[in-house]
Amino acid sequence: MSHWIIVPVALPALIAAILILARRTTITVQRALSLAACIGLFGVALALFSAATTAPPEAYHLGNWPAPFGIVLMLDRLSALMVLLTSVLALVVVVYAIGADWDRKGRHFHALYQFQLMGICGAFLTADAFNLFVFFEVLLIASYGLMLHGGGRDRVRAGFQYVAFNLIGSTLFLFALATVYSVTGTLNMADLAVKLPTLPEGDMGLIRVAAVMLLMVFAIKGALVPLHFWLPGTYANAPGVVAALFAVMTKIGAYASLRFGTLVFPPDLAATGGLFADVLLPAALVTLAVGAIGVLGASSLPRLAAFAAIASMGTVFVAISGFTPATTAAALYYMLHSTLAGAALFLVADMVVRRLGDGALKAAGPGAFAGLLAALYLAAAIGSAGLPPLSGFIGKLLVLSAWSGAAALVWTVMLVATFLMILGFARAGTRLFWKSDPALPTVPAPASSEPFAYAALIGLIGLMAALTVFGGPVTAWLDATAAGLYDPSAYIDANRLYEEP
Amino acid sequence: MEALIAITIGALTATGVYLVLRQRSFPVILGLSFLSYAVNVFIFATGRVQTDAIPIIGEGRIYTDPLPQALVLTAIVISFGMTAVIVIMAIGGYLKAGHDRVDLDEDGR
Amino acid sequence: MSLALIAALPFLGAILCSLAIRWGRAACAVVAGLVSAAALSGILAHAPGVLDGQTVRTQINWMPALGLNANFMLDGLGLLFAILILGIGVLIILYARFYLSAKDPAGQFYTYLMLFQGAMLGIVLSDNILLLLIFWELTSLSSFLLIGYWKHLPEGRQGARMALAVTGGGGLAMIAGMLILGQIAGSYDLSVILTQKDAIQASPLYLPALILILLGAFTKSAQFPFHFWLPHAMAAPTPVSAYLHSATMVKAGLFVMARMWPVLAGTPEWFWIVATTGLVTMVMAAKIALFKDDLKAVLAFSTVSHLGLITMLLGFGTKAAAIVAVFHIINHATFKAALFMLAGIVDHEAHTRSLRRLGGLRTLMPVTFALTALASLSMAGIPPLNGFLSKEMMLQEAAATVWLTPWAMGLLATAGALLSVAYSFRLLAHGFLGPVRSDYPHAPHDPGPGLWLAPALLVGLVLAIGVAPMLTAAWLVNAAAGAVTGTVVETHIYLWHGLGAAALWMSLAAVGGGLATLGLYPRLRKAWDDTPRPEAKIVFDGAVMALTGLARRITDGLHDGGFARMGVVALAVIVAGSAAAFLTSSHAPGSRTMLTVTPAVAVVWIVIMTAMFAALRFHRDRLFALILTGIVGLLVAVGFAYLSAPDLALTQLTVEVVTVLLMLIALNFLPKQTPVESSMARRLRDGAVAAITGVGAALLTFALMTRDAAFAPISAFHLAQSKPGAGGTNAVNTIIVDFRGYDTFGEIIVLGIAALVIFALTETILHNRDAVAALKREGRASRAGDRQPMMLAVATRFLLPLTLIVGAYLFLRGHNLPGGGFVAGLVVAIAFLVQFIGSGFAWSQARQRLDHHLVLGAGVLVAWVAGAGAWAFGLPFLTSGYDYVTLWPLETFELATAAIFDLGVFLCVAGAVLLALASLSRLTQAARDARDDLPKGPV
Amino acid sequence: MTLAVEIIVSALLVLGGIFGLIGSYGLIKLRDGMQRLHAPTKASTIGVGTTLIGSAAGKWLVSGTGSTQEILVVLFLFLTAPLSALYLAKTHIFLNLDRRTLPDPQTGTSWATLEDQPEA
Amino acid sequence: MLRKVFPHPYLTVLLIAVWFMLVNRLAVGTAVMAVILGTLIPLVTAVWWPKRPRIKAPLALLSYAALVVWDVIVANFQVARIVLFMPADQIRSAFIRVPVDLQSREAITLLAGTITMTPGTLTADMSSCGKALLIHALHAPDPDAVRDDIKARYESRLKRIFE
Amino acid sequence: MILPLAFDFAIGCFLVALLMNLWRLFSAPTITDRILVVDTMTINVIALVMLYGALIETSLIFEAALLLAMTGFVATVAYAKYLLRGSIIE
Ligand code: NA
Ligand code: NA
Repeated sequence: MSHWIIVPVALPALIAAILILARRTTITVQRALSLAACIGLFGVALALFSAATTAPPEAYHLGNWPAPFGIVLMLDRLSALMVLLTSVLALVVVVYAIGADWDRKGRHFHALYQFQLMGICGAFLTADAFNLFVFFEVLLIASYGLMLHGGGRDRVRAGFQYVAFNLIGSTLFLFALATVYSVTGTLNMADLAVKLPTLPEGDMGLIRVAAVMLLMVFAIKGALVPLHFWLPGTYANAPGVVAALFAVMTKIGAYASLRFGTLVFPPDLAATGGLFADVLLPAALVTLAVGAIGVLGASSLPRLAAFAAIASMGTVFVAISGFTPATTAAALYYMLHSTLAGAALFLVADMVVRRLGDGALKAAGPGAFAGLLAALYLAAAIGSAGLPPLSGFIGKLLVLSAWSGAAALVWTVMLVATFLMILGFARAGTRLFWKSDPALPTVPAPASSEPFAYAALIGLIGLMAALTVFGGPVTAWLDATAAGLYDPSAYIDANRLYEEP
Repeated sequence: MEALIAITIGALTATGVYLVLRQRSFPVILGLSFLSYAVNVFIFATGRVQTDAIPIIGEGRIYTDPLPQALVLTAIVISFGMTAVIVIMAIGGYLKAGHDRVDLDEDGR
Repeated sequence: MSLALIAALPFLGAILCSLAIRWGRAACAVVAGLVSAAALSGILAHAPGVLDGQTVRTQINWMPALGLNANFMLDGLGLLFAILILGIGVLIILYARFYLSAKDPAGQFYTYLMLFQGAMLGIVLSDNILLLLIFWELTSLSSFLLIGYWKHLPEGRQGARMALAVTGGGGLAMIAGMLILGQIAGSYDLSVILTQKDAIQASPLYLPALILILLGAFTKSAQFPFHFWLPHAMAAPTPVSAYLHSATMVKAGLFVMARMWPVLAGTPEWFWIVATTGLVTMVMAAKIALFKDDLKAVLAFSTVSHLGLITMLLGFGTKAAAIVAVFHIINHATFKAALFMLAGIVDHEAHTRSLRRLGGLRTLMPVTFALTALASLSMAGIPPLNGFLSKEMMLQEAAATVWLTPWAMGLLATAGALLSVAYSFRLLAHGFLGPVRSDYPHAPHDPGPGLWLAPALLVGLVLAIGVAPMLTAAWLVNAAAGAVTGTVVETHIYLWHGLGAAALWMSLAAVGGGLATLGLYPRLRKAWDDTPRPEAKIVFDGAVMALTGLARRITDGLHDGGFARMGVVALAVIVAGSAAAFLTSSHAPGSRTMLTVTPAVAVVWIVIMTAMFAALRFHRDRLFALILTGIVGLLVAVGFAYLSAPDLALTQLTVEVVTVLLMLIALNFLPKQTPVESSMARRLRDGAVAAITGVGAALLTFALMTRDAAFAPISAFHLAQSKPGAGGTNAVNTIIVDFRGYDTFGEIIVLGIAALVIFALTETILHNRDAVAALKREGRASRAGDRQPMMLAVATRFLLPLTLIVGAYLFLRGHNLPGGGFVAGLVVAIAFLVQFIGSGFAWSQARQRLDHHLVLGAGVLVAWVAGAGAWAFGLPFLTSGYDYVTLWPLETFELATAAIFDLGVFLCVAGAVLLALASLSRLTQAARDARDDLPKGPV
Repeated sequence: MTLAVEIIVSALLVLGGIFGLIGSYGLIKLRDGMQRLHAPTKASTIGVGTTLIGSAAGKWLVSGTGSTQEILVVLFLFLTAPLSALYLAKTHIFLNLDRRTLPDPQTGTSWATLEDQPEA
Repeated sequence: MLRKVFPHPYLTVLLIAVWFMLVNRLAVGTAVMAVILGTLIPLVTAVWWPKRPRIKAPLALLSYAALVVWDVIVANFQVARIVLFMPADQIRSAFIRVPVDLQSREAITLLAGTITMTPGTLTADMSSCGKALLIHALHAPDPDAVRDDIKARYESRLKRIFE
Repeated sequence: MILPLAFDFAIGCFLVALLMNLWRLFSAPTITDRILVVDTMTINVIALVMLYGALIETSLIFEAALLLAMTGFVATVAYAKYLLRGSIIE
């Protein structure tokens, strides 16, 4: 049995605990610990990724209790991929946070950061529905702390809405989970997958209610319209570096929808049938539209980035709602891409905000921007809008081509949305980086050239480029992953339900 | 009994929802508390209720389902942590903004 | 050289240029020029084979699953365009070296230019339409950068945005079209698609695909009604205009039409759409060109017009017309690139491009004049220049084409030619002829050869092709046209077709008419100026402004920062979704027997319901509302106790009281009353939403409670294994610390994080000047005396040990009986909180030997170690063990590792609660503190 | 179990119930805020005390196992009742009472609740 | 030495007693645990009880407790009578000042608590110097008698125990 | 024989007391009274819980009663201190 599966949860938890105990040490020590943890997490994620690639899904029976009685972690290609994505982003963002001195601006940045990673990895790895709730809460509460990090004019009040709305979401999650348990008597996702096909007809109505409620929970996390209202205020007011890390948090909603939509409530399940698809597709299209319109109508760069994040979730959910191997593979590719692109955009926005004091889309004084930042904006915008040569374009092609068939509406919305986003990004970029207002005082040169921060940002762009260049192997890998999701027998078998571990 | 519990959960939910929709932070927090009562009782109740069936082995002949209880314990603790955080946020927001409205204005949204 | 490498070269050049700038502008130009030349020579090396009818291919599998592969091919059409792109590219690079001023960032320029060149080259070399799309969008992007190169010019920014919007938007349509095409053909490889004419034209999706692809082509090639962006792109530096708008970008649309000609052309749809668009564009743009004063604007609209001409020819769908189209592509590229560069020279020298401010340059700039004259005459279609040849052929084809009536096409084509003559002559006459003026903004004279060499070379080609077309161009036309039509082409180009040719007469009419038009110019101009027309820029800007404004209104309207809106929408969606899901399925009511209601239950129920409604009714009185909430919480705990859940009751009670303390601390800083500010309508709305949600929750509860689970619940295992497996009789506790200990691990971390967040936010507040000022204002309220009444202070001395022993009791028995680390942690925390209340924060803190952080961190660590300890035995995280120990004189007792985990829970909970409340209390200290310094002491 | 013991236990329960009732009734009946403070702090506490001792005895009678836990609860209530009462009295004095109705402490200082706070 | 291990010997005894009452089981294990906790908890909490009182007459304390319990039981009936049968307008409530001669904070607290628990009277406040208690009597036609009764019956005994 | 009746009587008394508390909660003239009512309510609830425990012959809900007593006290003091001093911990 490989204990490595728990390490993405255990390692950040341990480091966070040590960071709490070591809170009076110098920032250098804390940075070293946090960075080492991120590197370690990346290494472990890589190992898990390769294990998941070469071997069938593997279960980790916590407490050595047999499934479904104890909690089980599952390493399959999908969870390995999401953990790897998290670890990569975590590494990049922590480098940026250190490079931009963000971690000095408040207390406990690194401890909260590690807890955040613990929560995210835990959510991706768990195969227990209630445990998913617990790790949702871990990642959420850590995100509250990070979101408030360093204070800010409207940060706390925006944070209040974020917390309050998510508490409603958590309540809903609990309602759904209790309903699931009450009807089926189990919480293990594989066990549910086994049991639900034989559910008596008289219980179907209730399980459908649970399915819809779960989907709504994931939709809240994934910022699906009309459950997305929390996102603009939160992301636009969060520290840029935190918003960048949040790029992977919305993906948890997408991940969970995919997991539940293929494992627990697959399209061929009598009780729920096409429920997930029927709900997701229209909502996703509207989400994409709302996001794209927001990109065009945004008044500041952080807000623009927030709406770009909504649009990207729209695209992801459009792909997910297809519930075919092809659309799922496209969804996964786009998830990878949009995480990197979203993070890059938020980091650029952060650079701008820290340079100018705010990110309003208007001309700055002379000397505000070096060419490099404008170039990085361009790259991030290209990525977010889905233009070549970065991975967004490939992702969109994948989604469009996977959605062929009765797809006129999907295609139209996606292409028109892309058009609006191109307009929005071009407008924002030309206003901010090309225009300069000589009437304003010259913006003094930054105190530090922040090489680490720039390196992190360039790293993100490089990753998007790599995702493009290595699109062949990546899509092949994702195709196999998607195929596995629609044939979950290996996943279920790995749980060894009702057997002694 | 079941009907009474169902009505209670409904009322707790409705009270919570109504308060959550108010415009000031304090009632919203109270509303969230009510929602958490509601869902805690809901989890508990959907494990079916029994009197005199405490799930302590050896204490009786019948035991009520212990799992929902364990889930409620987790839920109570988590919602307590969340409440604590949102309370300090309400204070911070009020001290910085000078009012305790939950809606964000032009600049903040 | 591999085609992939050739296609990659310009991108490599872009990188090199961005690096080479540190060695100077010249270095950049040299690098760019050398790279372009290398690519050109690579292409030319393949030329012999291609001219022999072969197609050179390079295939690299990129994303086979998607059908996107890095497949390149070089056929006649590709060869023609590659030569244009790279050949003219080299000339532009040379020209730009001398054109750009010292303060222009040359490194960026050449980088962008090479990017653009690479994108263009990629389009024409692609053997895969998805790959082509990538390069297609890249041209939009790189042209955006080039057009906006002079960032300080508003026209530059607007022009760039407009070009990007129109061509990028068209590109998106083309994506859809190409995807449809690929799906009809079953492949995205051109080599496959081009063999599927019948399948494609028979498909019901042919027309949508055609329209979408043409949208891409028309926007790129500035065809009516998308022509308006091109003149505004003239804000770019002249080398950019010369490159993009003569030989490359705008020709990309033509390229795609030519490329797809074998499978798309030949249908009535194709003819009507393409030929008509081309015709209209040709005539209309030529007319506009006549009335523009800016040299570059004249050239821009002339370009649009000539692109229309070529489009029209492609639209005819005949082999002959396709040949002419190909030929005119070459000719137009040569004279138009030259003219743009020459216009740039004039601008560079005279500091104006306005025909109204120019005139008489003939003597001042003889070289420029001579070159311009030749190029313009070619543009006008005057023999023996190359423009004449293709125009004649075009007129011939037009005359032979039936469009509405047999003669309409010929007539309109002649009109277009006429206008072309007119604006070409006007350009010469108003720019170079006439008297020398004394009011040029800058004294013009011929520049050095660096600037005129490139146009001179092109004019040389204009002349050479005109005089000896068969020698200089026919081979290329044959190859290209052969590729377009998919047949072997042997064209014969002559200057003289004989008197019987209709084209000759049409041509003569055009020249005569053109001269006459020029003669009437002042009158025509007045009529033109007096006619109100929609200005494309204003319309476009208005549209974009309106769109942006609408987007802003929608966005800000939807996301107005209102919290209740979020809530109402979310709840409505949740309830409606759940109801819909339920009602569209089958449901059988449950049949469990229900518990009876005793009087005690009824009374408690009445109290709880009354308290709840009172909380709603009196929620504005915040303290009372809090008290009522507390009552509800208390009675919920009692309900738990009644319904066989003592652990829940204990937890609920302790959590409840800590929450009350927390809320009281908060209320101290918050307003004590909630004002009435919701309208009745809003209250009704909220009430309705609340009521519906409540009814939904109640119905769901009732449905669930009155039925049994469909399958045996997993908790049967927990009950059965609680004692033998987990070593505890309290099944709830064994689930918490063992069966589902991992949940608990997460849960205590939630609590720990909450405390950290509270601590961090308190620090932030205490470091915020405004917040501290506000705190002090709150702190000045009138208060009773007696901060720590003696009675309580004394009693707490006594209560602390008493409560601690209760905590120890609850902790130690938890595994077997109600209690456990969580409740014990809370009880201990409450014990210390009572100390804080009774004896004061500072007094208690001074005696607190353990930092709360330490307790909290240690708790997480202990729980972690308890979990990871199992690894030492090769068991999974959180595997526990227990054993019975007999130690005389004690009874046999049990030692379980789960207790270590529970100790972690205990420490974490106690530490977190104390850290949270101590942090909050520091706000109170700050409020009381007259001085600015922050309270010290371990927290 | 003898009838006599059962009667005693029952009497304790009945008495406890009555005292509990009186405490809550006093809350309604008594007119003055200070008076109302007396009822629950005494009657209810005594009521609950009597009841618990009665029920402990009852349990002992029924199952034969003694229980000391009820006594602990009672002790705790007795220990804390004066503190609750003091705090409520102080609150009442501070918020609702006319201070002139109070006697003078005659110690040169004021009653603690009414003491002026320097930092206020 | 012993003082260091048992900073509050009475507390230790009390805690041991409480532990037995909590566990409600007579066994060696209970005793061991009781002793451990009875020793540890006073040690840990010693700093929170800095100036511990000296009980001069422990036995007197026990008899005082018995007296109070008796008074509580007996006098409760008086309150019951007042609440149940006396018309509201006939109840003669009064604030009474009781000067305190006790020095020990613990003793004063005990006195105040006794006053509250014995029916009819209630400690409402204390002078800021701690030299006087403000007593509220539910029905006290003769306030001075109440004051004298308190001083004689309780304060004098407490004085003997603590001072 | 009479013991069950006595139990029922005691329970009935405390239930009626609880209803009286409820009545008083809303008719209370001052906030002090309300806190007092809640305090009384807690005491009555403790009695009910312990009586119920004796009735079903379990000692497992004794801790609930003990914690009720403890939390009721802390809450009452905290409410009062809040009204007196604003800040409960200072
Ligand atoms: Na008394
Ligand atoms: Na009390």
